[in-house]
Amino acid sequence: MMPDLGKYADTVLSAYAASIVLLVALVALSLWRGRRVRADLRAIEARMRRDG
Amino acid sequence: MSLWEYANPKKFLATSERVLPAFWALSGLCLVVGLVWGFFFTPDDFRQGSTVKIIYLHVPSALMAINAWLMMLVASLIWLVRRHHVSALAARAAAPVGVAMTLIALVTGAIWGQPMWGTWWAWDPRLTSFLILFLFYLGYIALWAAIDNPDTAADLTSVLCLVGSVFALLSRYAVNFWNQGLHQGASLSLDKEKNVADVFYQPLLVCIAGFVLLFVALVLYRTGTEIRARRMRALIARERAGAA
Amino acid sequence: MIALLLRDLRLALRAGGGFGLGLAFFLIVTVMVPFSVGPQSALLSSIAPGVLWLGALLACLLSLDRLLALDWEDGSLDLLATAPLPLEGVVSVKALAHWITTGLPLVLAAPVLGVLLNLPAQGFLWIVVSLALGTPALSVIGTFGAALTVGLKRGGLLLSLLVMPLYVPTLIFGAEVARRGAQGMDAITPMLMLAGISAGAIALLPFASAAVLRVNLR
Amino acid sequence: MIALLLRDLRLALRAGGGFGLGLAFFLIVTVMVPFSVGPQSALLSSIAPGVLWLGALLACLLSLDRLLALDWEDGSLDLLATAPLPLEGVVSVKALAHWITTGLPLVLAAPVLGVLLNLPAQGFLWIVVSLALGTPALSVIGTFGAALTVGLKRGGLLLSLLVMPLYVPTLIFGAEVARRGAQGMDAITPMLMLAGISAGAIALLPFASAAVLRVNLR
Amino acid sequence: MDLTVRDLAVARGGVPVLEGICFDLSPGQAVVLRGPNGAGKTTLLRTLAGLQPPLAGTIRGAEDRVAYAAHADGLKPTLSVVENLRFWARVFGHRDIAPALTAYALSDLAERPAGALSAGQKRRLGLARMLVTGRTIWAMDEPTVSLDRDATAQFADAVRGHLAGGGMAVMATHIDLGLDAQVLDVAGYKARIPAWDDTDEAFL
Amino acid sequence: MDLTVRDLAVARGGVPVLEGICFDLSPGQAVVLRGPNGAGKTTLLRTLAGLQPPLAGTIRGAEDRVAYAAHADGLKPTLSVVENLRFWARVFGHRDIAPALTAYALSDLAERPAGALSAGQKRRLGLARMLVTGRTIWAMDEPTVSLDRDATAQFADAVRGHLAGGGMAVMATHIDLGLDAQVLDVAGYKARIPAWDDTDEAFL
Ligand code: HEM
Ligand SMILES: Nc1ncnc2c1ncn2[C@@H]1O[C@H](COP(=O)(O)OP(=O)(O)OP(=O)(O)O)[C@@H](O)[C@H]1O
Ligand SMILES: Nc1ncnc2c1ncn2[C@@H]1O[C@H](COP(=O)(O)OP(=O)(O)OP(=O)(O)O)[C@@H](O)[C@H]1O
Ligand SMILES: [Mg+2]
Ligand SMILES: [Mg+2]
Repeated sequence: MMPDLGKYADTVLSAYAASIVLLVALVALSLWRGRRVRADLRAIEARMRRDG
Repeated sequence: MSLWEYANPKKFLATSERVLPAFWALSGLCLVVGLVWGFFFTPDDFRQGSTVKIIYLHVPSALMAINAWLMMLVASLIWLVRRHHVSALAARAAAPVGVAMTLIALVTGAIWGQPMWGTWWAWDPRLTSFLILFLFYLGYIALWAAIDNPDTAADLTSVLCLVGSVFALLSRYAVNFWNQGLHQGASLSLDKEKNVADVFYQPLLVCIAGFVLLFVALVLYRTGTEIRARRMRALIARERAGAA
Repeated sequence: MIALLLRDLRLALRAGGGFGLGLAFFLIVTVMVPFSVGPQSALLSSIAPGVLWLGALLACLLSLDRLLALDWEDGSLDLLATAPLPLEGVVSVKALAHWITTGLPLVLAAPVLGVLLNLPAQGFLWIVVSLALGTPALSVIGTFGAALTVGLKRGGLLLSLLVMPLYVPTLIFGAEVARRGAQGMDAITPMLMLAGISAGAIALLPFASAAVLRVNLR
Repeated sequence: MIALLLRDLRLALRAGGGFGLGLAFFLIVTVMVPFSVGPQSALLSSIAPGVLWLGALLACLLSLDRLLALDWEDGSLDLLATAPLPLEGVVSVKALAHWITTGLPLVLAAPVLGVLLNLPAQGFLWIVVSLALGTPALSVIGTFGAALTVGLKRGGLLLSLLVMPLYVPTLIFGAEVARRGAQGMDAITPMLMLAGISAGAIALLPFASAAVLRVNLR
Repeated sequence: MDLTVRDLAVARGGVPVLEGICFDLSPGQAVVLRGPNGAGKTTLLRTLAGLQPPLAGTIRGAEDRVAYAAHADGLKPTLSVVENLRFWARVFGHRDIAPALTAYALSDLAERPAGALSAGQKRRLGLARMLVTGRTIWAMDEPTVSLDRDATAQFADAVRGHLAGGGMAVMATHIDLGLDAQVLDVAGYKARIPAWDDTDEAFL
Repeated sequence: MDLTVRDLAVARGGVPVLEGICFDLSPGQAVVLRGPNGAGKTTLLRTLAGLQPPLAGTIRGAEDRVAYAAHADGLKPTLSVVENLRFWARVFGHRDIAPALTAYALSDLAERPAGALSAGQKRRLGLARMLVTGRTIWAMDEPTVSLDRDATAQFADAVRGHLAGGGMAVMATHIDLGLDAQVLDVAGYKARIPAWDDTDEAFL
């Protein structure tokens, strides 16, 4: 399954690992903040509606 | 039905909510297909060996790093001219994505440089101008973060983006003048020799598409987040006005 | 306008500041370099033009943070904005005052400090020319940065962060002129570029600075 | 005391400042060096340890000017001086907060920036060690300088001028450690000196700073 | 020319503070803004001075005719009293600062650096600045803060003189100045919270 | 323990300003400093607070018992009202800031960054700080500047409460606070220019 990367295995794998970590971190952070803001907003809207 | 309708936050939220799943799915698909194709099913380059596989990450991220800045520039102009909040917020939302792309390009490039050029970093024009771009991103984000009032922040960052773009272009020329680098030479082996290029080219295109779609998805999603955060601010202010 | 210029110059003198201190900072940076990279004179002489330019740039940068901030803090800026001067004029005058108090002394001092760093003989003229052409751009660009960050407490470092990348083209061409000059190479092309950047910055940036300042005063 | 430390750290974070920006300045100084001295990697690698130290020093220096000045301007310092905290403690805590927000990030970032300057492989450990030992001294000495200049408007440059000579021994030994380390030479002796300077500064300077501050508040 | 304010709404930090403000001011008249802390007096004055745009409504006759005195005095501590004053006089295209010095009894302090003045002396210098602007409309934010009785009287005289010469003045203050002026209590113009409805734009 | 001031002389910027000041303050008493601008009230208060040494004379009973409120409020614009107050409470070793918040009606503004307060609101926060110090002697420089009527009443209440609890207060002010307090007009203690004689010190 794993292709033979020869003497550059470390190089290629670390490049892939680093990029994928960065991409995943970016998406995860975006989603995490998105969720939180959405929840907070919902809470505030509910509160304001209740209070008038 | 004009495009400006989406400048209405509500409309924007509703529409982006509808199309987002498709973008997420498509971008994920393209990325997986392109990267798997590139990683597992392409031959090694005769000179660079297996390191060519890095190209599937390096080139798309480099492209998107530049395009993200261009998108911010356009959004800033729209904000300055037509004052649509969504457009300012979209610029704000794009900046961290741009930073991440720049970082990926820098990191993969540096890792690639170690075997190819024998050094992690060289002051090659293309590399250097990327570093400068990175600094611009940092400054832009720091300015957004430093200002409380969102409209003031939008105005200031927009002007910074405009002025910064001009200076980024200037730096590009300056850097070229200052040092003829390594990078072009390395990339020529792929560009010019068509016979090798094709094998790498097709998965590369898929990867580029994946990055573009991912960028769009992220920016849409993050713009939504910014809009909500902004609305939350407005609501808190309104509550405060009621209380005071 | 002239009143403003005179006031700014006078303030720079009064505070025990302006002239002397920008210069002193330049001096100290230059002096620190041998301490940090070691005293070999061949090495020093090859980096001398670059160090002088970097020192000048940092001296400019450091003096930027209070270019507008002091006027902001004590309320003068609000009052100036309601005075019968166009804001573009105000920022231009401020940049000019900054150049006179910081850039000009640097230009004049550079040859002296060049001696400390073993600058080759033919390099002296060029370092002066390049600084004379480049420092006005540094002042104008710096004023833009100062206008961007004027309302922010502790804006000093943010200011540096914003201004530094804007300084890159000026620095590259300026240092290139000085370096080529020192090595006896042809320095006309980068010099023209440097002059172009300065001219463009002086002509256009005050508008951006004034716009930004207006937003900040709002 | 802890309340004061927490407040200072929180302020550093709030202002969008502290952590990120000191670092950013360090990054930018390092990046500017090749632009000014040229891109030859052999040259860069020979000056790399010195440049990193100089950059760290300047980043510290730049963040000093508001270490006490902000508290002075808004009157907090008067109030702190009448509070039941010893003034020696106040300045020590301020120095500590400065180190945490500025020195520590610099230490951590130095290796990354070393890459940009082609620092030789064996130099990485030594640059980190030397900065970790030296930056506390920079913060404490800087606090002394800030206390000296606290009442002065536009004290920023004067502050640099006063503090720079005080930084010289730290810089010399620190850069020496880093340079010897990078060249594979023995670096123990300068390292001991560096540690001695830091320890001495931390132990004694707060008293001087507090005394000076008391005079300035008078 | 009159100063006419119609249906003015002002915001601070993005929050509407006052709305529906109307008043007219003819030469020789003054208006005193009153209202509790945080009501929006400063915000209104800044808007009149043109430092921030109104949220709604119109201001006519203010353009380039307003001299503004804020909470802060805009003095340079290292310049002397005369230098500070002369600077502002020149910015506004006037030359003679002697009347301003005498009006606020600053002649004795003329050569003192502004940083070495007491709080009330600083304020007097800040107020003297209004006299050298030559502007018709004075917009002043709590002008009498820190002033002692004599200085308050000097201030009242200066304002009376200004009005007598066809000037106008808008002042925010918490204490009674004994001036003959309209009083505008801004507390009555508090911006209402817009009715809550779902069709509303996402940002207020 | 009483606060006893005897023959106090104070200087500002090297120039003697006041001399021969004597007063006593027992727990529950307050003294109001009056005097024209530049008379030396601020200088006297700074001396009492221990920020500057007296030129001559003695102050007994002030050591570490004075809480000082200056012209400036010492607020951090980026910290919220509660954070500002809590910081000072912890510096002075106290915990509970709730009474201070209620005394100056700051509860509604609790989470607001101090930089976004109006002038009077800032002042209220600055005064609330006095309540969390737990110090016996309050030295306050023009405390009611920028305050509206309600806030001035809150301040007077706070001072009365402090005095009733055995505290003392020294205040400089130009307006009448309606407090029952000794009045000390510093104008009467103006430092005489020392008689000129050659045996005198070389400088002065
Ligand atoms: C930190 C180091 C590097 C950075 C910042 C960097 C940056 C870039 C940028 C900005 C592009 C242009 C993308 C575009 O506009 O099409 C690019 C393309 C490319 N880079 Fe790099 N690069 C780095 C190192 C390397 C290394 C070490 C190699 C291989 C030896 C390499 C190979 C390529 C190739 C093959 C392309 C595509 C060229 C083309 O299609 O024109 N890069 N890189
Ligand atoms: N920078 C700011 N950001 C957000 N809100 C602010 C800001 N400055 C003031 N505010 C708020 O705006 C409102 C109006 O403030 P303004 O300063 O106009 O009041 P004011 O009438 O002048 O009060 P005072 O008598 O205390 O000076 C207040 O509720 C205040 O809290
Ligand atoms: N930094 C200074 N250097 C020199 N002289 C000063 C300085 N500050 C104030 N003075 C002078 O000292 C005298 C006393 O000032 P002080 O501030 O104590 O007066 P004050 O009674 O508080 O007046 P105000 O009611 O105006 O606040 C004044 O004449 C003033 O001009
Ligand atoms: Mg106000
Ligand atoms: Mg006073």
